[in-house]
Amino acid sequence: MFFRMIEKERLPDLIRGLSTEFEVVGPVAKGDKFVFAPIDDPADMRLDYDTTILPPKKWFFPPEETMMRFRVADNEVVDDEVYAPPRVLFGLHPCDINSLQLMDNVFFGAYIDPYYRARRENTLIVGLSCVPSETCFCNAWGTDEAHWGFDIFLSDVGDEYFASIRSVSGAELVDRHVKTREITDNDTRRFQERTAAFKAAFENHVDTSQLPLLIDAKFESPIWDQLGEKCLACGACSMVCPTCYCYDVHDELEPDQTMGRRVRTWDSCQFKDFAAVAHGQNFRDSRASRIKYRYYHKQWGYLSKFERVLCVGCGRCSRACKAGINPVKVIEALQTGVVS
Amino acid sequence: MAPRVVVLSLASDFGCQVQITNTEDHLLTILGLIELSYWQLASSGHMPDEYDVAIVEGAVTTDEHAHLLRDVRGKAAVVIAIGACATIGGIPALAGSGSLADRYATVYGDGVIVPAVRRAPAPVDSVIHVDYHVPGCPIDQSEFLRVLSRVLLGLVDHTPDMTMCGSCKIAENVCFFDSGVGCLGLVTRAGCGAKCPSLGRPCTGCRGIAPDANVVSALEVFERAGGGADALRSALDVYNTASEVHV
Amino acid sequence: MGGVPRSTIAPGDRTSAGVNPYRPWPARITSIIDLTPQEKLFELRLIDEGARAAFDFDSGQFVELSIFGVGEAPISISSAPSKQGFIELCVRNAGDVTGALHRKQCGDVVGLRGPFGRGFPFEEMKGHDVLLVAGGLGIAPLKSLINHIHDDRHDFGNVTILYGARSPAEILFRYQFDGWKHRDDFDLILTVDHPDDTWEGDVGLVTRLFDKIEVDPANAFGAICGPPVMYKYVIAEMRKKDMDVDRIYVSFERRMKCGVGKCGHCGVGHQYTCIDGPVFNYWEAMNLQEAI
Amino acid sequence: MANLTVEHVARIEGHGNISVSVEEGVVRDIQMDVVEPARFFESMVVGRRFEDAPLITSRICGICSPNHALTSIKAVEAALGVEVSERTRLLRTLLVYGSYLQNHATHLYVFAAPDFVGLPNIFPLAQTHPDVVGRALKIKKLGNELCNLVGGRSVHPVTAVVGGFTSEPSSRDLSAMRARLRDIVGDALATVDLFASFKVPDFDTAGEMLALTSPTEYAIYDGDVTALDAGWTRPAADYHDTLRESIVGHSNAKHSTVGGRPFLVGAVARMNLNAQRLGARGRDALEASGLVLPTRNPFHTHVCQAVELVDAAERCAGYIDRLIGSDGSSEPVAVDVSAGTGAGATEAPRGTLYHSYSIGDDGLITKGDVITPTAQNLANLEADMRAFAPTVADRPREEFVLLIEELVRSYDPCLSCAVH
Ligand SMILES: Cc1cc2nc3c(=O)[nH]c(=O)nc-3n(C[C@H](O)[C@H](O)[C@H](O)COP(=O)(O)OP(=O)(O)OC[C@H]3O[C@@H](n4cnc5c(N)ncnc54)[C@H](O)[C@@H]3O)c2cc1C
Ligand code: SF4
Ligand code: SF4
Ligand code: SF4
Repeated sequence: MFFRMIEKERLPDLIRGLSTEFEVVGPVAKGDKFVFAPIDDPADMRLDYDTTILPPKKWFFPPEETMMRFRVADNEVVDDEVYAPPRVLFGLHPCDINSLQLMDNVFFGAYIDPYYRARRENTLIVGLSCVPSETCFCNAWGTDEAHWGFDIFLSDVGDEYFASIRSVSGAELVDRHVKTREITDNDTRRFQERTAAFKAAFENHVDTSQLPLLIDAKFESPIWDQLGEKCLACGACSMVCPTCYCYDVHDELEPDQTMGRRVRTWDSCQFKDFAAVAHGQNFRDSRASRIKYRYYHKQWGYLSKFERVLCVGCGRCSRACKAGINPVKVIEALQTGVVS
Repeated sequence: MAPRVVVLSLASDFGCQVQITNTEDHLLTILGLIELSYWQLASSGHMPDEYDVAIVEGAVTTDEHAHLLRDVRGKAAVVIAIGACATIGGIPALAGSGSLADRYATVYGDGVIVPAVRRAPAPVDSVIHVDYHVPGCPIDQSEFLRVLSRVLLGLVDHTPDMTMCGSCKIAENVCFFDSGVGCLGLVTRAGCGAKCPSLGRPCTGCRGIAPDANVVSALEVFERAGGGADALRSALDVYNTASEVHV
Repeated sequence: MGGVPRSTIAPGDRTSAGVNPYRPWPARITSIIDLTPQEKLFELRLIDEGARAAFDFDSGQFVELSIFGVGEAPISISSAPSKQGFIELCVRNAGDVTGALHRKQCGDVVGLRGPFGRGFPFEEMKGHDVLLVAGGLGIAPLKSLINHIHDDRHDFGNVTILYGARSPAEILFRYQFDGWKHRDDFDLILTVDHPDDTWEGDVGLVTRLFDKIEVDPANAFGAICGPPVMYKYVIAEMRKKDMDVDRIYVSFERRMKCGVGKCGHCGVGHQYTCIDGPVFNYWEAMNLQEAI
Repeated sequence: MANLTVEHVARIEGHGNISVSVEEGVVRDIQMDVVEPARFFESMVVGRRFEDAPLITSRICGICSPNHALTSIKAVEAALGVEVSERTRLLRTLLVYGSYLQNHATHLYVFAAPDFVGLPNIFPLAQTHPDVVGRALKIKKLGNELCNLVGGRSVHPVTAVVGGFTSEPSSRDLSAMRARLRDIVGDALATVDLFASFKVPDFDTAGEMLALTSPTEYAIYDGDVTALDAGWTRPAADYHDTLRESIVGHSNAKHSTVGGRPFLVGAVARMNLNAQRLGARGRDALEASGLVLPTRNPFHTHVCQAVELVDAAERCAGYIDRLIGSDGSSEPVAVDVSAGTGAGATEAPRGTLYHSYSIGDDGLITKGDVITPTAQNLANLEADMRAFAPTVADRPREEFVLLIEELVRSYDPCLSCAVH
């Protein structure tokens, strides 16, 4: 990795430069919230955003995507190519950068998902430092820092960005499109100060000690029933979660019924039919069992395979859940036995 | 052999039938897959004695409607209910609360006698078994085409059972509750892609209460941030008067 | 995905980067046998010769059967790995895909992906006694194992098969089992819940049959497949016979959309049925919350 | 000929029967029985919040729902004293025109055209005259898409609410729409040619004709009511004083009269009263059609609707110019709730539509009233049937029935609207 300083005023140069080679996607305002959207004008980019409604996963694993097109008559695939335009995701916070690595474990792994892979390989990531909001708790998982998984990372140190450059492409792009200078000792000191201030700014301090064991041990706890009573079973938490990857697959025929497409769409383990099988059997019929499964899988199921918890503390689910259920509360309930 | 299809309407505004004609790009293709035996809105001709598929729009508001439906059920292998009126009672059912005589008086003046055949408005499946449902007020063309495709393939009805908020998130809408406005998406059956919230308007519940909805918890949410529990109850009346809500 | 010529890679290839694991391989239905009103036995052959030659599986593994326009369903392979060039699927008409398959005819083309998952530990079982317990459609994957053992019979000790069905008419593969009734290298006991006039065999739950059998706990492997409610009771019987928890194997059915560990539907406890199972040993299963 | 009934007249919106009573070979009476059961919209809105009125009453009719929604909104706004922006008015006008394009195309090609070519429906024409069917679907689709663009949905628009719009189309989408509107003018002109070429019965109605008029434009979204024969012009809001509604035994729909006379609303009335305010292309089309105004022939509805298609396409492109050129807002304006009563009127594709409401201090509706174009037309339609039937009574029974049906269809009636 190497480092450069970029004057804030010059950042639009970089964005404009990237736009000549890539589709640039960054945070823009939607009402009083933010979303990641293609950027036409660098001025639209809201680098002061707290978090977005949907995480960046939609740029790799869209809410709905055609896996293949087929012909009914002979049951043949006519096309399963993935179109993945060269793209830059600009302004990702550390939690989101980390979330993509958790997704990678799933979509690469034993069988490689060609759709996810094509987009992942064609997308550069430009990270951006942030300020914790009242829903953030990435500090609990160590996902408040991104050490890899980006091409360029911009840390805001006042009138300049302290840019960490991870990849060859990142280095070339910085060289090509924006004026930079070498870092000095003073710059690294400013960087350290920023980091310390950031860490000190968290309101949430979640005790995650022995959480995987705790959640396994408390499988029969009444807290799950209490949470199940509140849960709206709407699946909003899963949709907004940068680390939720479950999907459904269905076929859709064109009106003439001769050709069609196999489509995958985001799904949620909070939906009642998620674990239903034929003959009326449903392995997770109750809301309580489903909400329990969501946490069980995130805190222990995934961890049992990849040694990481499947949550980056981005707080999106806390914002999305109208019933007021969120990991901070659930972890607290696991520890105290009381749902607040 | 192409299935013989009839299109019928009970108490409705014909909007869902209009939506079928609004599949312009595909209308002729669809008509090529079926044998259209009766469609009063679009074609002259009489209701035939034999047919395979009956598409029914509208709520049941008279005994004649009920008789017609029983007759249809006896003849058709497949019955498809389209639209809020047919699937949940919809807006016609809003007239189901209170006294019919008063409503006659309001509309026609005092002294008008309620015809004996009138009944409280109700969805089609309150009278006969319905094989496929296309909810919504009006129906969405592409959903109708999907259901029709399932009918032609002999697949089972597959109306989504979850509520709207998941798809609303996918549409990246700012939730109405965040600004203290109630939205029925919390309890309404998904499948429209959260059409109304995406257009800046809270969901009005035209697809009916989702089987998986947690109405009790939704009431609390309305109490906290959506204009009170009564706002939920009153909003639900618009389309869902004929539905039993377990609160 | 483009790039790799399709016939040089096996359908179940996990590693080749050019393979789209979701893309079904066309397979022709070469025979259909009506077993019961709800179940049919389909013989399928992959159309691509290279793929057919490379198709290799273990008993207990499954394929994703694909009918475009309808969808996919995970189905256990019923034939034995020792029989090459085709596979058999014993399928109950339970909904969309299975229903559409039931409407297909000999010569029609469907799609296959797989084989997927972890099957029974055939090699480990060698040299041991094997006790196989099936309930209803659970015989489908076990039949693959039974036939495989049959083809390698001298490598195994005592082989006992307990199979319970609802009624005599619902006994699957009866033509084969009737033929085996009098063999002395297989102990086969059939039971039904609802006997008819012709039924001379046992009546009642499959667990009842445990009184009739001898098990050498030091030597025996168990394999169970059936409806979810069955496992607890059968395992209890096996434990009564002192069989080792890690020599009892169970095969689970869960909802699945991908078969390759991504879609999340088949989660059972902290594992996925599709890649970690569907066959688990009982020690693993005991550690899977909500599994049994 | 004996008494006869035609049950569930085809290719009209809603359920209605025609009954003809014949005595000694002479047509004695002829009635339009509207069998559509009452749906009580006027009573359903009572007790509900004013915002719900457009949502609920737009379900009176799925064919011209944008009109019901907007008329209801206008009535609520009148009751509460809400003033909307110019931009909102422009968008609303576009929405009405979207409904015109789709309704007229449907009425002309799907409902009426089969009569002229002797077919039960339009679909067989897809094989023999693909250009005609293609044109029909193209115009209809553009109408729907204009509604989708502005209203979010063509049947029961979503975005139009009391005070403004909850969401607006982007300029990019608007200019794409403008290009397509310009492109459709040719198809609309071809429609005028086609319907001008069809021979229609020579028949004049005796009824009065009413339509909204405005000094500045071909009145669609707003205007006063003008009577062609009587010559007066009155505020639309006074419709209670102008129109008399009465209940008739054989029909679930009420009948209306003006000054004791039945009257006609719809394209013929509009054209008679507004032709001088057609746009350039519309005027050319009217001239090319050979139609001489004023006309009293209800069968001329078709040509008048076709001319309106041309005018709509041209006019909408102009409205879009204005929208793109100005930067006002259509965001719903804040509403101060205080008790009031108000009425609204628009020209629906089938004629003038009125809504009125009384609203209490609590924002709840205490009274609602709706008069639909078809309800206004029914009395005149029956009078026309009575006058027309004897002139064709000598025809073979089937032809006789068809001609009566054609007269009914020329009114483009919407019976479920009429019984609301
Ligand atoms: C590892 C494995 C092996 C199996 N082996 C066999 C076999 O050998 N023979 C056999 O007949 N069946 C087998 N099944 C069950 C079979 O997969 C289901 O019956 C089938 O998926 C139903 O699909 P469908 O499209 O026909 O029904 P659908 O119309 O999709 O569904 C009918 C019902 O099944 C549920 N369902 C949907 N998808 C699945 C799914 N993927 N898995 C389970 N239930 C689902 C639905 O909730 C619904 O209630 C196996 C299942 C698994 C997981
Ligand atoms: S579980 Fe919640 S906090 Fe954790 S990553 Fe998902 S959305 Fe963010
Ligand atoms: S706006 Fe409505 S549908 Fe959307 S998330 Fe909020 S409650 Fe759900
Ligand atoms: S958002 Fe609600 S009201 Fe709107 S279409 Fe969907 S279900 Fe109907």
